[in-house]
Amino acid sequence: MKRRDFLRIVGVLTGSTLISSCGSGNGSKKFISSILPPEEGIIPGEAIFSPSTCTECPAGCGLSVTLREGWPIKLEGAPGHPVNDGGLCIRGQSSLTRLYHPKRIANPMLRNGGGKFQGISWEKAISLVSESLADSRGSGRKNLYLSGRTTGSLSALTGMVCRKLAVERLPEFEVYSHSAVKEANGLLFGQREVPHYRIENADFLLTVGADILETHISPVSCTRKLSRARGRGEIRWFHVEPHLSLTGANADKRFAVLPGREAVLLSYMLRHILDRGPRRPGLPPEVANALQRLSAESASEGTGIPVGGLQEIRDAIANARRPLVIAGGVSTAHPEGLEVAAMAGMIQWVTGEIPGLVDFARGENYGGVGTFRDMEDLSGRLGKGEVGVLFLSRTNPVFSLPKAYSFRENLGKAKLSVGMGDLLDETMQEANLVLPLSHSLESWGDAEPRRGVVSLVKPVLNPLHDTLSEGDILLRLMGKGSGEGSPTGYREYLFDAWGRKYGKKGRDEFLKRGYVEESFPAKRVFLDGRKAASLLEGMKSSAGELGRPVLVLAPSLRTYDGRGRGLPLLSEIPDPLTTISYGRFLSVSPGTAKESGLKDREEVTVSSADWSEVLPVKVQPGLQDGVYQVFRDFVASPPLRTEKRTGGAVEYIDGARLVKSGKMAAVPILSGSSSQQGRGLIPDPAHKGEKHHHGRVSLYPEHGHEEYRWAMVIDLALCNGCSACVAACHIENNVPVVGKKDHLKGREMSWLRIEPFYGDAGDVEFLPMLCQHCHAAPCETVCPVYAAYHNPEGLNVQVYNRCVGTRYCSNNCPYKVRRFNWFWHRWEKPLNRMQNPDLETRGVGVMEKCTFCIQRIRAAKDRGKDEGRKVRDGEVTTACAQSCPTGAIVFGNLLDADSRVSRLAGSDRAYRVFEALGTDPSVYYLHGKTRGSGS
Amino acid sequence: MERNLKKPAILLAVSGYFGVFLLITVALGFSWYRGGQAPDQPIAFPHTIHVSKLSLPCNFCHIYVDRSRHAGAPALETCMSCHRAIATEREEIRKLTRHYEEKRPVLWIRVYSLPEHVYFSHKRHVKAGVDCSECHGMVGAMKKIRRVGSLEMGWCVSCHRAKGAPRDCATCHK
Amino acid sequence: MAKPMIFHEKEEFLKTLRRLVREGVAKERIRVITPFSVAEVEEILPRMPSHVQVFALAGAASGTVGGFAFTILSTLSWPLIVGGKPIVSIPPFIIIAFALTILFGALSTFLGFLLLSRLPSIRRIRSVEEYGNAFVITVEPEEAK
Amino acid sequence: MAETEKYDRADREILAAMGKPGRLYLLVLAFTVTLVASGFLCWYHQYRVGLGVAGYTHPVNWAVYITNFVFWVGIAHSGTLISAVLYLFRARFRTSFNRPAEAMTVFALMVAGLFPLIHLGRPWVFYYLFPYPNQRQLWVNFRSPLIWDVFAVGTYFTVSVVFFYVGLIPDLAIVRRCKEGIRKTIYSVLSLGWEGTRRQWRHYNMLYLFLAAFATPLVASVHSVVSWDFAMSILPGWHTTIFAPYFVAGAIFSGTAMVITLVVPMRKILVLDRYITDDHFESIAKILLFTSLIVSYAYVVETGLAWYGGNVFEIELFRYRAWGHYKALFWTMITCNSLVPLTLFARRLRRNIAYLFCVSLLVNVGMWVERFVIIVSSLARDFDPYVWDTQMYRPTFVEVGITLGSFGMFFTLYLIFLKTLPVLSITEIKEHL
Repeated sequence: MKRRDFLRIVGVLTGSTLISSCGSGNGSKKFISSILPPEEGIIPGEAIFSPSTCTECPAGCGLSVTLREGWPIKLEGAPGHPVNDGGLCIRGQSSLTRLYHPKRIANPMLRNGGGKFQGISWEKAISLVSESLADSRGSGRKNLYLSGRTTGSLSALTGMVCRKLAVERLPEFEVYSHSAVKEANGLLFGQREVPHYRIENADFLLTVGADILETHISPVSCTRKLSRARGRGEIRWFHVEPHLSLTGANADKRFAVLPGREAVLLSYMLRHILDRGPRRPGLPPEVANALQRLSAESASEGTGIPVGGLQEIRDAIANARRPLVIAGGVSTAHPEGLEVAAMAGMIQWVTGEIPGLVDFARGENYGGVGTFRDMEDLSGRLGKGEVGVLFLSRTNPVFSLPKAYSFRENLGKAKLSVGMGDLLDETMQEANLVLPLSHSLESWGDAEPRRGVVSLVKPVLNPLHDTLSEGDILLRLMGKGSGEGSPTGYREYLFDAWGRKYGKKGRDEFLKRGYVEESFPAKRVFLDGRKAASLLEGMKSSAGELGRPVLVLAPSLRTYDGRGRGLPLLSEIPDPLTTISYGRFLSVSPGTAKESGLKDREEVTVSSADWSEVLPVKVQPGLQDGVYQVFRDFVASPPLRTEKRTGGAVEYIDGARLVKSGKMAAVPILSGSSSQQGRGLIPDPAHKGEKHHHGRVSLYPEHGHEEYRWAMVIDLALCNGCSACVAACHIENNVPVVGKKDHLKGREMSWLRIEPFYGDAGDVEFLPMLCQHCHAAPCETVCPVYAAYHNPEGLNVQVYNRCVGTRYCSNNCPYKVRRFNWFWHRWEKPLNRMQNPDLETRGVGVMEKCTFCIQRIRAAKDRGKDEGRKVRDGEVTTACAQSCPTGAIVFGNLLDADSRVSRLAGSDRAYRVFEALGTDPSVYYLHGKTRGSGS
Repeated sequence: MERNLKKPAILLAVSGYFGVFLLITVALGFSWYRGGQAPDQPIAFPHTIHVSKLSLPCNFCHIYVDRSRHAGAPALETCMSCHRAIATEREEIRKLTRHYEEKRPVLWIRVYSLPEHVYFSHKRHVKAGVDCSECHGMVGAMKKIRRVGSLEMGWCVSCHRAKGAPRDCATCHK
Repeated sequence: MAKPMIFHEKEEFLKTLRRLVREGVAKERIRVITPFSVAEVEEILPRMPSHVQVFALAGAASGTVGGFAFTILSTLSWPLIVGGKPIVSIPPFIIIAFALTILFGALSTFLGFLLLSRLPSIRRIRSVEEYGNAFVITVEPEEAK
Repeated sequence: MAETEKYDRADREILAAMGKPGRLYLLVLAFTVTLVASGFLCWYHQYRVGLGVAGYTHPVNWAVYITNFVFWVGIAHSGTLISAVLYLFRARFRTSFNRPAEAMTVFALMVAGLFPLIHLGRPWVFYYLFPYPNQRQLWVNFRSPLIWDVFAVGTYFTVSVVFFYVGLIPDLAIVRRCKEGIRKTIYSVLSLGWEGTRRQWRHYNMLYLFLAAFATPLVASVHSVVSWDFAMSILPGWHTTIFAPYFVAGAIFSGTAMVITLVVPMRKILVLDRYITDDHFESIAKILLFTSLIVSYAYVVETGLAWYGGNVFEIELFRYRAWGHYKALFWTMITCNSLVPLTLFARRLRRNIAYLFCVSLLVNVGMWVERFVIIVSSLARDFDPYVWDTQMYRPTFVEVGITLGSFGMFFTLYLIFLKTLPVLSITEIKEHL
């Protein structure tokens, strides 16, 4: 009944109660007449879509929010959006679970004498803050404002408010601040900015440590552009990194470089490019001379990449017409990081691809973002006790900063620390006053992730709790502080800001479309030869060497820098490389494992000079010896040094030692085998030529389909295992999150899983496995009650309400894609709001599985019927296909000869898994190109 | 004497055994009967007058019946459009007016409700030319709305059989 | 009715029985009760064999037919394709038909037995003259027939 | 002495079993009943919370419950074998075993029948499994081996009960004679007023013959159908043509073992040595030995098929069975079912009742383990390596409790049988006295 009450309220406002009235769902016993007829276009039981912007990471992808009965139930990438153009990553998909998170902070809280939090009203909170602002101004203490990366109107507003209230606005804090790249570009071109890389225009891409598919700047955007280019076969892509990242695993070729030695590699490349004869505009002589001359052997010596590999990269760059080099990630986060970034910059300069591929005009807006050194300073100032009020908005330094900074301790020395956020993370727990922020789906705003790209943040529902948007808080503070009383809300502020910027008409367009894209003239930049030369001089005496074995802290696909740790769905979905879902782990190379006799799940104590952690081990094929790897979010306040020149953190712990603890940890490794056992789930590229369509011999007459036969094609060459589809499926289909205990028993519920299969060379290919909707399905025959059957449209349907739970279907499914409800799965309130009313939530004892999003098919056919036509190709697609950033998944009607699906299914790359079993699946795979790993 | 103790014991056992079944049957019958009953609505809305006397078409109030899976309940605005003027002195109409003025939605008591796992679309049925009365009975003749169909699966299926409508499970099962 | 002759030895009982037959006592008038089935009795007083097998046959046949009819009709009443197999797929139906054949066969044989041997008989359940393990011959008087 | 007295003596001695229960009997009964009760509690817990309380580790979706089902159905078989098949073969020693064997059949089936329902995810809709006209206008899927089970086991149970009862009728008449009061009434009703007239005997013999004839194919068919639960699937390790004969042999093997396990103590306690002689035991031991050989042969064949067939899935599976998570169980199975029975080639051991008893116990264990290994290990290693079980399946207290409960139920029923019905078929014994 709770929901009813809410609806009554909203109903009064918008009349959207009518949507829920007479809802056949949840067998409700009440039937509501609202007061006013709803606005035009709102039809009960029909989904409504609203534009917004994802705020899970700084990338700022455009969203299209699906609303049902007044509730957001699904996020999808906004098609045509300049950043993500329809794609959305695993973190973005999970953003809904943040909105509906049961542990969201519901109201402002003040720490009382006992150190416990207790709720207070917003009025109290605001006045408390402005009072303490005032008297710390009086007592000569400084008031500081620290936040995560802030762009667009909010940035402007923050600036204004800080000026008005004499609050010092600190550089924003991001763990991944790309400081080395900014420094290098500042040095070489006088542009302290992260440029926008036009991957789509390059014909050769060399990424050095930059995990462009996971967290680097704008992963979805990169993934989309890259996979479009690869789809057209126009680009070759090499990747160089010291550890093993999902990005590396997906490159055409991956080279493992010794930690911290990327600069050597790049200088060798640069030298070679220069020697290959003049490219415009060339290098100033002093730079050219400063550049050291390396033989292939010594370069290979220095980088650990075999000579052959070096030459391969070298020639690839030299022969490419439009080569692009992107350095970043862990490769720029070590003592020589600046050089690495600078070298990359110079290669870009020499190959003349500025501004063609490297666009400073529309930089990625990292100007306001500070470094670890800034935070070190802040910690120092806190320690000196010169800080009055400290605002900490959307940032978690206590977790991310090295212990050495002793930020946690010093934070206490501030007169008043004001934490702003949605979940009670480490920093919030340290704060004196906690101000809960509304989720982006509950508040107005905009973001400018890239210069000239403004994306709309638009509320789709009233705040679930007593929360405010950061803008509103600031405005209220200003109102109190400047004594002019609380001004209009942030919404009004934004509206006239936009009005001023785009004009009335432009604003409405913006509100409807969800984004605007301004065009700029390309920006010419020039290389500062002197600085470049001196940098190279310094490099001769290279101090980049890291004492091995070294522990690399890698960015996490699932939680970015750890900000996603709170979201249950992100722990439920396994890490694609290790298939570990819940808990932390340390990746070690097979070599290391062998020599020190380590097995999966074995606990070790990993320690450096003044630090140690106990972690279970996962043997990671493809990882080079002498390198251990953990995800950034597994280690709280890791012992990281600050790099002198860039101020960035060194994301390496050198001289790491492992000591067996002798215990085994319960780690849910979902994969039963990291190799295919020669079973050809992904056919060996060696016999790619072979025809994979076995003629099927059957004792029975074939059964046909009249109008539709729904089918799916998955291009394994494009799939990069990013697991966005898995998250999308979870949310679209109300797939429950079951937790670690059941994962250990292999009882995960996900309808769609990413199966990584490793080759002997440590190369990996990903196989998305879902119900194959077989034409002759083994699961159907054995069901005693027809709960599983083959419907006239070629779907393998599971009738939940008929299922008695013999589990025979699952036993007989060669793909093991059927999931059984071992328990009653409940959605902790308010997560139940997220449920898609087009599906029933399955009770205990019922078998469930992928339905090809039958509810979407149903809707499409309904539309079709209304217009008296068949469903058009591309009109209906599954949730997984929709959110896939690479566009690897295509869904459609196999009977329609010129649908994309039937064209692709006919291609000679197409095959089906276990075709020899004669199950005749409706899911076709296009098998991948060979991805060798160079090392 | 053992005998004459056993006899009644057996008798009791037997009668108890059958008694239980009798009770269950009675209970079921009663509940079924209740199910068929017409509940008292917050506002005693007479379909008799609106449908028979005024012969308003169903979709005059249930505006979504041919546009959405839900027929939809009329917004009070719709009722008031007439009842601002008509029969304002009647008690029920006063109730209505109060609801309207206090902006309190009317919570009607559901007579037809389908379980969660069923997908049903009014639109499809209406567009297929199924007359409302085929499922909802002669609403015009009901002072209080009474459920006529059992709404059990068999009830739907027999009609689908008769009309040659699709009998693919996925048509109705979510 | 005539007084029963009671024997404690099988041989003696059989001798008497033979004698009676030789004396030309109508077989119908001789009533025999034995503690267990005695094969010789049948030889001495031959009779056409029991009709139980008729019931057996009828039952079994109806089982087979019923089995096939049931499976085929019920699958046709709501045709659903499973595992790409035809709606009427005989091989599995054979198994059902077989099971029903045995079931009906056995049951109807049993019923046949009850019918033919007049069981259960309320009168004898109430009271029956017990002869223990003795062999009994009763010769019913002529007029009994 | 007069023949009749011999008969009376037989009556006395055999019916002696039905006398007042002694302390030992009551203790054992109490124990078995508690087992049943605790088993029921476990089941109720599972019913409320969900099947997850059992130890299933996907992809191992079937485990102990199905094992028990197959095990108990198997036990049932030898009952029919002894009473029906041996009847048709006119095997003399049959008479001393058939009654307990038939009782065992009926009880085993009563227990077995519960497990398909216990293992359901939604036991409250078990009736979906039965084809009866319903308002949903839905029928069952006759292509599913599980429905074949419903029919096969259902038929088997009904026929066995009839067979058992028919065999009892003349004996019940004898019991009726020796009882007084309400008991007399009950037994007279049960005996349908049997007299032993010529007409009755004639039809009776005919009926018995036909029932035997009907029951005999069941011996083969029922367990074949059960085996098809597995053989009809496409799972490596299950999908084999030899399963039907293999399972039937296994069933008779385990059943015979169970008969020995039951009859040895029964004969000892109820002093029935005159009616159940060592010769009888020897001949039944021969059946045990014979079936054991068949079963062992099946082991060899299925492994051979996997190896010679060169099917990667099969090969990996059988490697896994012998050396994987469940190797201990696999080798137990080999020892109990193939090696130990070989000793019965020695005549002395065959006639050594105590030894025979121990062997029978081992065989019971071995056969239960066999079913477990077949079911669980095959599930744990199928086609897609990704879903290979990451850790071993272990039954939880719920599964253990319910399993013990099933044994409890079986023995409870058997104990009640001892006290309420004649434990040997008296009339038949008299024929051969």
